[in-house]
Amino acid sequence: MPEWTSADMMNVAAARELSDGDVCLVGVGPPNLAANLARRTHAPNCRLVYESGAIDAKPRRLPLSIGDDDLAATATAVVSVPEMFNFWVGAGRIDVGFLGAAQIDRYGNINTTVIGDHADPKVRLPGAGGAPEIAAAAGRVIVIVKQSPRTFVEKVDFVSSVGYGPTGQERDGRGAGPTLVITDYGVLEPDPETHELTLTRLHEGVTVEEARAATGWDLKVADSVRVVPPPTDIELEELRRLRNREPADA
Amino acid sequence: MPEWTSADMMNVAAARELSDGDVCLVGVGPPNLAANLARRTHAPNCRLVYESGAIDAKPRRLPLSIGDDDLAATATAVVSVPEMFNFWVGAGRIDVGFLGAAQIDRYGNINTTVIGDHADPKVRLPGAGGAPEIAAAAGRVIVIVKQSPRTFVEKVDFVSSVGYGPTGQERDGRGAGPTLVITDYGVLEPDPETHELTLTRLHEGVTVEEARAATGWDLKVADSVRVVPPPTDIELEELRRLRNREPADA
Amino acid sequence: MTNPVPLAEAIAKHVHDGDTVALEGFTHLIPFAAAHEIARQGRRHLTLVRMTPDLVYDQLIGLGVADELVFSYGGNPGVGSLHRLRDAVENHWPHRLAVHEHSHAGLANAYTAGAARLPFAVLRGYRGTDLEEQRDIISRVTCPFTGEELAAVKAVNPDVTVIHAQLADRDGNVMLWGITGVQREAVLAAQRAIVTVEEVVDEFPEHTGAVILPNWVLSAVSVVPNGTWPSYAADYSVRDNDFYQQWDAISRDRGSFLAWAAANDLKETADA
Amino acid sequence: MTNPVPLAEAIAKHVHDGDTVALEGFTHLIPFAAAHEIARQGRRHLTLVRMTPDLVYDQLIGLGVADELVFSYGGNPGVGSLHRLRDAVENHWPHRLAVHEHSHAGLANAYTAGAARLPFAVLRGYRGTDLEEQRDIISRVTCPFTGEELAAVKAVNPDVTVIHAQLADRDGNVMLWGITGVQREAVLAAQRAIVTVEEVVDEFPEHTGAVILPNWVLSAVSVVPNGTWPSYAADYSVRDNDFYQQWDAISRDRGSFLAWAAANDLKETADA
Repeated sequence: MPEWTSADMMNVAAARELSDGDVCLVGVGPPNLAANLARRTHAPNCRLVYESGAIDAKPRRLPLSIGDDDLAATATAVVSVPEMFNFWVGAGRIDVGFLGAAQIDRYGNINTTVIGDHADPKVRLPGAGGAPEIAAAAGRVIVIVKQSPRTFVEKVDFVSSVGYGPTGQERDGRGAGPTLVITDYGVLEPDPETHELTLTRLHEGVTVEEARAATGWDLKVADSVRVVPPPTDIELEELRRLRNREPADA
Repeated sequence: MPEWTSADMMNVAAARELSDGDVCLVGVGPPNLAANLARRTHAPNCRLVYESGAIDAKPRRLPLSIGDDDLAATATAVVSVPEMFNFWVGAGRIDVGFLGAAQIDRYGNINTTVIGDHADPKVRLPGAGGAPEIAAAAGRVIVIVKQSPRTFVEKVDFVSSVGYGPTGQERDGRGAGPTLVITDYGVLEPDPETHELTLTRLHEGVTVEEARAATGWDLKVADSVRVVPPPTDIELEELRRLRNREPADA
Repeated sequence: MTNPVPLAEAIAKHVHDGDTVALEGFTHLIPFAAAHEIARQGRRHLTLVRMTPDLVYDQLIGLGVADELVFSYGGNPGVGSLHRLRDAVENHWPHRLAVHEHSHAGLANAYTAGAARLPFAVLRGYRGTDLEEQRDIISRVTCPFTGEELAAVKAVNPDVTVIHAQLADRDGNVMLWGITGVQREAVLAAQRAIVTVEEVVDEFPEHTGAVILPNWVLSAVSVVPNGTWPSYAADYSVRDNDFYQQWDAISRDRGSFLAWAAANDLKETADA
Repeated sequence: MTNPVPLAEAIAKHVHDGDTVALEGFTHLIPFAAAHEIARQGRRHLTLVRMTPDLVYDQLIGLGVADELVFSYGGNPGVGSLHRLRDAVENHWPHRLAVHEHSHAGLANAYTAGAARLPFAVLRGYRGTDLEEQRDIISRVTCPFTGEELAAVKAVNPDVTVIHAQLADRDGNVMLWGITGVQREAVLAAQRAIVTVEEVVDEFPEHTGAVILPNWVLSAVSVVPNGTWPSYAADYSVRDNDFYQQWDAISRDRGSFLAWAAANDLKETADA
């Protein structure tokens, strides 16, 4: 029986959330792995859009950046970056946007900009990139982020991308917002009314107490917490192949 | 000795105003003839831009419309119509814009929209097309129009494109405005201060009185009115070839 | 959307009475066959949008298909007037036609805003023209950084946009090249989009300046070779300039227009 | 502009101390050779603009070339931090770097407005983010038709934009393809533009998705084969992903960075 890590589980759980035919905006890192895993397993017709301008990219190997030539070479169309953000992202043509986070609060607001003050930060993070508009306009947003008290914070130092706003009620984006936060511990979903992120699923072998300890606020837990089915052999094998930059196992 | 008409003279006079290297926005009708004549005679490197998106078009025959395939096929680049108007016309990259007119007033304001009321017109004209923004943004505007009291009017029924505004002092476009109005009688230029169109040149064989009679307002005449040199044999030959849709006389 | 459908089926399914319909193509690739199918199916009360109404809308307007027209240049390029358009505006034949009028820059930007699902676009334009009196579609905004006042145009979002293209592939993606006009923006601004194509190919060729539209932004693709006549499709056909000339005589007179329509199986659908 | 000029001459003539300079290329076609030439010539007090600063600006920032940075994502994609950028912002080494920060959508639109010579652009974006606190570059406008409030970004108009492309022709027109990013807009937004190319050809090939820039919007073209390493030029080179990985170690430490600079004839120009 193959072994798997909590990072594997996070990527596999994210991949499973994509349906065949979904138009998916893919960024670097775990989203890239998850979206390509979905395409190689249960969602072969999932449409990958990269903010570099590649529409319907069909990468033969895991791209190492969102500007890999393989993306342009295999895309149905390649558009300019302004067109990508105006006509495709901003216009609401993306069904699923994957985002990462350096900090996230209980209402799904995301910081990828700075720790400390913006003008004189303690830690300068990469910045917002495409995330603010993906967060606002995608049909639904899936956040993939490892859970820890440093990352899951009471208040983000800087709002780079809006989830449901400071009190959970200020969202004015056009999409549904962060409907899922997938971590290495489990899955959080916003409460339908308060939009407070609530633990609804745990990965196999993780306890509620561990998830609570990895959260910088008093984590709300659903009445019944499901267990996420562990990765299948096929999922693990394709994940391995992706990481080794091998083509799909035909 | 070849014969020539006042229409020939109008086109030839317009062509002569283009310099080698000028970026020229070309519309249908006389501007098309004039710009292509310039390219075939004294300004071979004059750059023809068509609002259909063709940049640096080098038509082998006179195009019959601004969307002829020959324009796209010979252009350095073909861009979308929005890009043409935003990045090229609106951005002020056009040195010379040629315009026509159904009515023009003494301050170079142009009507190509309606005779009578806009909501219930006596005559419905084609409309503004690309002209309002060409009139505003081109480095200089050359109007080519046959002169008659019906066309050279005290007040245009509708301002489709702004020359120097209702009193000659309201221009807020970025270019210099209509610096020349070339007719089948001669050439009018705006007074440097009042911007009133002033007869400065006459075609050979035309009198000031005739030009006055062809104008619906009390036409201002320059102290010294020059005579436009008549078409040369080469100009007439290339004009003939253009009209017959023949290639240039190598 | 994957398999091509017959044009009649595409029009029947996606173009409804009262729709705002854009048939685009800047001189090149004008979707005449689709326009005629719309008329044959007796669509009424359409709001037609097009930068250059051209013969294609002169025909539809004469047939009484349209109640309103959004446009920026309504001539027969290089020939003269659009007589059916004029007759509708000047004499309300076959009925009154309400006109919403832009400059090219304005309407191109209105489509662009529509494609981005923005409510308006900003441009340098219109200033001082009487077109600005149409305050419902043309207004002004002030730059929040410089205080400069600029023109604003209301977005155009057709219910359905129809274009003609050279190619579709087996997946129903579409490719057009040559003068591509405002077609990309018009398709992306619309709720639904229909494309007629010259042919279906296994693989798209390389073409500098080509526009490719993925199948998932299209509602239907129909194979209609020469569906753009008397306009043209670069590398497939040439513009029938003679017909553009002839149209002047055909359309000048109501009788000769109706005779042309009858001969082409295009009945007048209107309350003339 | 017709004949290619040596890169050193192009930079000397068109890039001045204190200029606002954009070197663009979205992962692909990043003009590294031109950036290094700017540093070698000792340019100072630049305001650097780029959506994705990437290694190319990490190097220039570390060398002290820049006083200000306009950007939207400052990471080493797929690897981690840009350590020189971080050191400048967090520790003011080699000196303080003022930061003007956008989202990708915002900066792409700022270039687009610049290319149209409009003072600002409207977009759906930024709402509710703390980026909006930069009121000098990000603001709001109200749609005059619907009353909806939207984001506005101030136009970016670099003094000079530098890009790398695959080809120039004998007339000095330029062609690039693959991921073309925001290069067209960045060039058209600038007062001057420099392009390094892989090679000069008699005739451009057909390439779907290619951008062609006519010679009269360019100030200089220089032939610099592989001028984009460790980035890549589609159909000419592949991305040196190993160097992107190695950069993490080289740049993490001031000493190893300075050793790398010295080894590459890139002296620190700053008042460190």
